[in-house]
Amino acid sequence: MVDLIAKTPLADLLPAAAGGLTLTEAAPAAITSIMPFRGKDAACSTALKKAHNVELPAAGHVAGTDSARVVWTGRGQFFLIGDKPASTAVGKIAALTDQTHSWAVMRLEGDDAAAVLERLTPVDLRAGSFFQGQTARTELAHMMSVISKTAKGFEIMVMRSFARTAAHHVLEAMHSVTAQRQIN
Amino acid sequence: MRINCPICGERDSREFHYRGSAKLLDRPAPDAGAEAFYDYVYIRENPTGLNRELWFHDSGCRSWIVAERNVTTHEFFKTELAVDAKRGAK
Amino acid sequence: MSRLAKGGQLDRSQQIPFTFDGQTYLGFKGDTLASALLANDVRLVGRSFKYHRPRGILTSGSEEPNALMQIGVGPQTTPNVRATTQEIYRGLAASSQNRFPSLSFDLMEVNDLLSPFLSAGFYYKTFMWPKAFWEKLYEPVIRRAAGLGALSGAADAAHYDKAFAHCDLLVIGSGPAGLMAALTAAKGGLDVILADEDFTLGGRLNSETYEIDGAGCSDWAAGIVSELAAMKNVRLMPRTTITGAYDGGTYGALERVSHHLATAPDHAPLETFWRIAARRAILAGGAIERPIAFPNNDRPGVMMAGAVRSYVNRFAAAPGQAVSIFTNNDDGHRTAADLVAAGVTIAAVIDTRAGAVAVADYPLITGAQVVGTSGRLGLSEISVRTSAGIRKIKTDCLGVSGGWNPSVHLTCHMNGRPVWREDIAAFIPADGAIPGLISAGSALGEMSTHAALKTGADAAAEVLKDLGKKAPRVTLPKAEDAPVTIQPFWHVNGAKGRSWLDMQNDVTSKDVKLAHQENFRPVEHMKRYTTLGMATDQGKTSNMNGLAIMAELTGRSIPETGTTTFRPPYTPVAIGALGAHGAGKSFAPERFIPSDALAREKNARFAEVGLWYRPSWFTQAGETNWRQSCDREVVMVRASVGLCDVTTLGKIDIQGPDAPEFLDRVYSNMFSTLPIGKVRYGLMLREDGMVMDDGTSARFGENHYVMTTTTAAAGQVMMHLDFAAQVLWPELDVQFISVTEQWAQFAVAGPKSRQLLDGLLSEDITDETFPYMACGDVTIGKVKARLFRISFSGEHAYELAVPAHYGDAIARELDKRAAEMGGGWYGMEALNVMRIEKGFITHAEIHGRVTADDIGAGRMVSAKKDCVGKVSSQRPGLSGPEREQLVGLKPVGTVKQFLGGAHLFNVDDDAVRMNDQGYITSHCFSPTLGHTIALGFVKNGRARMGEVIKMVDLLRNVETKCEICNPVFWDEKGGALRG
Amino acid sequence: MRYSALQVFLNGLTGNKNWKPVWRNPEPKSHYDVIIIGGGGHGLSTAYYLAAKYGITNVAVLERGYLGGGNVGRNTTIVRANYFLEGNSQFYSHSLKMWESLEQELNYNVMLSQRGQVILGHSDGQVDSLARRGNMMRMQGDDAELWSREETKRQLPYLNHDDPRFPVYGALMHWRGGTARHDAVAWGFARGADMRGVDLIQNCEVKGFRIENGKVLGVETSRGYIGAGKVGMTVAGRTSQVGEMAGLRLPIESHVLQAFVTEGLKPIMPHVVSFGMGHFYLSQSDKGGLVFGGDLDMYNSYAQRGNLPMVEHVAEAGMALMPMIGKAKMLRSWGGIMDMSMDGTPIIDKTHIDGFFLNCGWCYGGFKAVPASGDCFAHLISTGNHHKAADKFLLSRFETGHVIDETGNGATPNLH
Repeated sequence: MVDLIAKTPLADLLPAAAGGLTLTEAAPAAITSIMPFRGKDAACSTALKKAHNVELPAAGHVAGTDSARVVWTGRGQFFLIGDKPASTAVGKIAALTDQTHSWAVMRLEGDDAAAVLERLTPVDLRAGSFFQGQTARTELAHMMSVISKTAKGFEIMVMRSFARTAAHHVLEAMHSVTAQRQIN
Repeated sequence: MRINCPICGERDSREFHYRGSAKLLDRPAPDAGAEAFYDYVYIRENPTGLNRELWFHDSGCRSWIVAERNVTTHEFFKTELAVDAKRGAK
Repeated sequence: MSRLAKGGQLDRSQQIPFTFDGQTYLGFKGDTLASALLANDVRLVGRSFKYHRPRGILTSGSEEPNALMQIGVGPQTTPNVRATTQEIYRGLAASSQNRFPSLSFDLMEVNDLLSPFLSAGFYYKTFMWPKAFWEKLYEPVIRRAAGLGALSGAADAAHYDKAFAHCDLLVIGSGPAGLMAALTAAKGGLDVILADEDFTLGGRLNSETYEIDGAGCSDWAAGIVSELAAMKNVRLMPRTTITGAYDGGTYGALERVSHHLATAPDHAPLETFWRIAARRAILAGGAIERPIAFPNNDRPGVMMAGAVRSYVNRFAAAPGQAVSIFTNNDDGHRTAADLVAAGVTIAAVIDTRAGAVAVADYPLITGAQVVGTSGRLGLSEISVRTSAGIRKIKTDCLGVSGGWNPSVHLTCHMNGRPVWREDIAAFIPADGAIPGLISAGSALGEMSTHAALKTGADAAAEVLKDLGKKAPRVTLPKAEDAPVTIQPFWHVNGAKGRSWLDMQNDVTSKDVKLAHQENFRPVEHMKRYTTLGMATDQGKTSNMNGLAIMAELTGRSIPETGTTTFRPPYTPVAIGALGAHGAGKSFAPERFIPSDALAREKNARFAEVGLWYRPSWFTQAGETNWRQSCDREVVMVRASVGLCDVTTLGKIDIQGPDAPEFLDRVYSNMFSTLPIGKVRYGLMLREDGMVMDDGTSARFGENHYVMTTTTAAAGQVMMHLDFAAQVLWPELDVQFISVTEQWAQFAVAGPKSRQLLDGLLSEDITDETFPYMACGDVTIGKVKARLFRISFSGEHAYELAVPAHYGDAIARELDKRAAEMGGGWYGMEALNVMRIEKGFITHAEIHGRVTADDIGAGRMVSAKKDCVGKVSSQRPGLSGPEREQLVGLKPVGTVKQFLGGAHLFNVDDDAVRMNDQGYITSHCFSPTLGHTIALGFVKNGRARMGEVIKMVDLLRNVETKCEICNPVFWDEKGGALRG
Repeated sequence: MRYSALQVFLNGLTGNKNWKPVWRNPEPKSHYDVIIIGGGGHGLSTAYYLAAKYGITNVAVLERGYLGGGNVGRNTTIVRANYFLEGNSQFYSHSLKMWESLEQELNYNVMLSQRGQVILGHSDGQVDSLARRGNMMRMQGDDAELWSREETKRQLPYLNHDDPRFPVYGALMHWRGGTARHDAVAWGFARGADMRGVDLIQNCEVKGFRIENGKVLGVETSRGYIGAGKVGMTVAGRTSQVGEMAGLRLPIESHVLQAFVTEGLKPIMPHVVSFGMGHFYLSQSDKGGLVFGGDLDMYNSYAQRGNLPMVEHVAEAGMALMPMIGKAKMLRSWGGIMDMSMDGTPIIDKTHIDGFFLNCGWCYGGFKAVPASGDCFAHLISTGNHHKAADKFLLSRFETGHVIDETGNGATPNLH
């Protein structure tokens, strides 16, 4: 019997730190994409509530808890992220795909986290403009990404094959911000 | 340049891909004939004032957007989702 | 020494040694390179561009045209740095530019002697004979003389950064207007960014001596700055130039992060290029003083009067021992008064206005003009003309003031033209020239300190109201409110000698007269013909005088004559900053395949395929040439089993009730009829009828397909599907998402491919359970996987897809099993050979100019339904004998070499364009067939099977006779695929 | 008045007083045999060849602004003949030959500098397509050399050969390609045309046409009505706008292409270089400025200015290809209005209106086409027949399918 061992995309690269900033991999157990079929948004939300105790959030928002979180990831598209893939019940009224292995997921934390992302993404992620429970599909240094606000910073998702480039750019920005704090 | 995505709100134009005239919304019927498809594929109004055009929010929410923009001042007047513009047109 | 004993914003406890042209000098913290040089009596700092005349420091700001220096030596030397904005640091090494052998003795000054023959535009009228001389002699000489500074030629190793910032209000400039605007707006609750190019905020307040609210104006400024610094909703950005105004309230800005440091902290960037998104902006960038043109007004020591008082007040550096002033407005007198107060001798103040009155104890000559200067490498004497005649005055520094031009530049970045204001004889910004931007202070022509403070506060109030906020009550501090008293006086007439307008490009008033004489009268023609205002300062101190003289010559007013257009950037920006992260590997993201680590262990040689890195071949012991590895890999696959990581091909999961209909409309052939558990090859056309991409789609359920695309077109196809689903047919109920990265996918190809999978998969794989073009779910241990029986190599083959985290593990498992059977990895070169042997196409063939019929797949455009591009593909010009059709080619003559991009001709025709019959798209040596083979396009090719034509490659001098044949060279019946 | 070194010397001795105006400022006459709309490179060269080669001198060029104020004054001055499709190949070859005798023809130093124009290939596939292009150039009688990776490194040492993101696999060098001084081209043709009796009428904007039963009779302008036997349109960028006045509906979109120049530097870069994996090309002017550009901003525009994303991409591509230019400072950025056709190839053709001729669709390759475009358009206007170097540039090609699509991107104008 063959027993394949899984390896997450950032395993060899993180964790890393610079000044008061840390960057760690946060590979979830399961990510399922949910794309409700025509007119099925409400039904899909109800099915999710029943199966995972979380409903579909509005655009640009996240609902639920760490064990079962639904992140809006685009027009008519959501990711259920947590311990279990989406139940098949939801599959009747929405297109489901396993995305667990599609994404490299990392968490950037520290007071200067927003200043770091100022160097990488054109969206205003400062404390006064981007709150916990919000998410943005935007560009991270020429790459497509999903950036969600967390208690101590941000969760950043890029497609798996970009993991190394994304980690490198975030780390470089962490060092740059930290170094500039010493210049007056 | 900033574009007001109907879903994501105002974003830097570097997140968008420009396709061209919004006339592409009105693809001729399959049997409309060669002349209709020649006009659809090749002819462009190319105005100097208000241009109705198609943008794609490709590193954002991946919506196709119909915008009305002045092509001399670059000022945007209106943006809506292509699916809504299409439904409105019916 | 010209350093004044006291005064100036200097830290006299920090003495800083630096060198200029090898000579060591001492300055203080707070000095710029220019102020430190003046404090050490250095006046000669450079040479002009065309006539190599001696040049001295003209200004005290970024508009400096003369004091441009090379900073640093060796590979990281930086050209054209303005001494007036470079802060000195310990060990700073500056050197003058554009002179040989030395600054004080420059041979190229001979050009000045030849100047009568080198007038504006002379080079358009000569250098035409003999023809070859232009590239051989004239141009090389001109190019060597051109340019000021030099690049080292080595890669720029500096670290640059980029960043985005957002705010409600961007305040540009931190003088009296900028400070009041920022303070008022911030107190009103707006999110404010205050940016200034100077290293100390406060703008001109750091160079003046009058009081605000009873305190010295620079102390007052420092107080406001510290108040702002304490406010959470204010971001202060010193050393940051707002370089350009762009659409939608976006501004470019260049922050000089560590130019003032001998060594910056590790990882700190040299510069950061900012993109600032501001809902509103207030331009408070001040004004720039303009000169008066008079004969020989370009000697070192002739400076702007405002700059003279800036060096004295801010830097305690007297630019001369006996300073004279030449002015047509009261501001010149303020410089004289400040100098008297600082104990600097005033030789004379020459005022063009008869009624001028002295404001302090200095000699004044009214209704007079400076009509000449002398002193070769530095001013020693001036000639002053009055109604009573000419008199000479000994002076080593002449401060000139022709009035102040509001810095309107940013407001012209969207083609807005500034508006003329007669009372200040200057242009001011046009209202609304930049949507969301209003101007204040001297940038708006409001020249007094009071006016600047008031218009700054008023502008902020207007922005607050505009953004739905209440303006706070702000009491204006008391400050001077002197009116502007100017009688425009642009240039001295009727005096011998050349009057300089553009000090760097050596443009004189004579050149403007010549442009008028030759009918280059529109200002745009005058500028391009004389190159006035085309130097590194972009005419900041020369444009006005030039167009005033042209106005005089044409008898039109200055506003009628109009201005040329200021364009971004406001001051020059290093390409390294604009292109931050472009150098080295980070120019584009890097994508790695799941088996990347194993491939490197197997000595794979990688190639860039779009953003991916894919193995081209795997070098084994003893192999020195790629062909050895490639041929071995082909033979291995044809004989036993080969493995190839194909994860990079686009994979799109498509579901929904209208999924079948959707595929029928984007593919040229039918997919709604595809049975579940089967795979079909499809063509996708563009709406103009040409082939966009090809690939297979598998059906996993009634409403569930998985589409594959080529690696190159994955992004394009994904956007095409979004376009079809949202713009063309939103009524279809279909959803799709990329699963390219979810599955690590490996081709397992060759006669022993099924044997390799046996035992690995739980399911039993036979021709019955898994015929050719079948697909289905399989399991490996506890891992759910997918299997496709599809083949690009032409072999009996499968593609095994496992969730990507297991990619590395499955690659090693497959590797172990293949090795046991004499198999192994093959790269893209071997894959390319095998697919050519099978006549399969890639984007080398479908290069965007071919139809389905051209590649022999006309019948794949289904007659039973519409699809994207179908009608356009039926245009008359897209079929018939003139079209080039896909064919196979095999060599028949003695020369057996095919070359990609070689063209094809009838055997007896000359290899000229008119006889072109087609070209080769792909070629290889086929170890399976033992000779080279090629695919290509030939006019009416399918009707010429068996014909012998010739391949000619003029670039590489190769000619090969070859026979047109069926593009499928091997296993035409597909026995291997189905067996 | 003939220009020469002797004239420059003699005039220098006498204070340059007797240089004559380079062109007159005539009032428009009531009627001309031919009216050319657009005082840019193509309009002025058309008028010049009508007078100098095809014997028609009763010609007027109407320019709404100042001569040479449009794209001819805004391009990156590159001259080359390196196309690989039938139709383009012979046209640009004809143009380059005309460039090589232009200074003598016009008695005006356009500073043609044939320093070599090289296109880089960053994959075997790209090198193959460079080979196809290079072979077509040789088949057309022009020069082309295909360099290996090593040869490219030897010839272009100033590129980044130290493990770049996209290594160079090979390059195509076209030694007769290079640059020319753009203003001098406009002024040289204008002077030549004016000397031969052509009226150059500035500040004269076309407002409409008088067309009666399918024949053009004259042009309504901001300076009154002017009659014409024939009318030729060369208003690149404004083609659709002026064409609409004559009822033409065209396969054209107007786009902004930005261009950039740095401060003047000592010579560092002898050739014209085009990067293959990002939109970037660069050369050094005689005044020492690095002149470079990249791609369109991608959206329709008549603004003659662009936005930051493309400025940054061009600079990033420059740093990827040539990191030595990092410390060169960008001095100025500007934009032109590109007349983007649906297949990236120009149109020189008659129209359904008798006597009304169309010259447009030059995308961003118009500067190098100025001489041949003028020659071929003058030939078509004077004889009614297409010049053999331009007989494929037909308006009907889109309807019949005979498109000439060098980039292979199809009917998306901003991708050409």
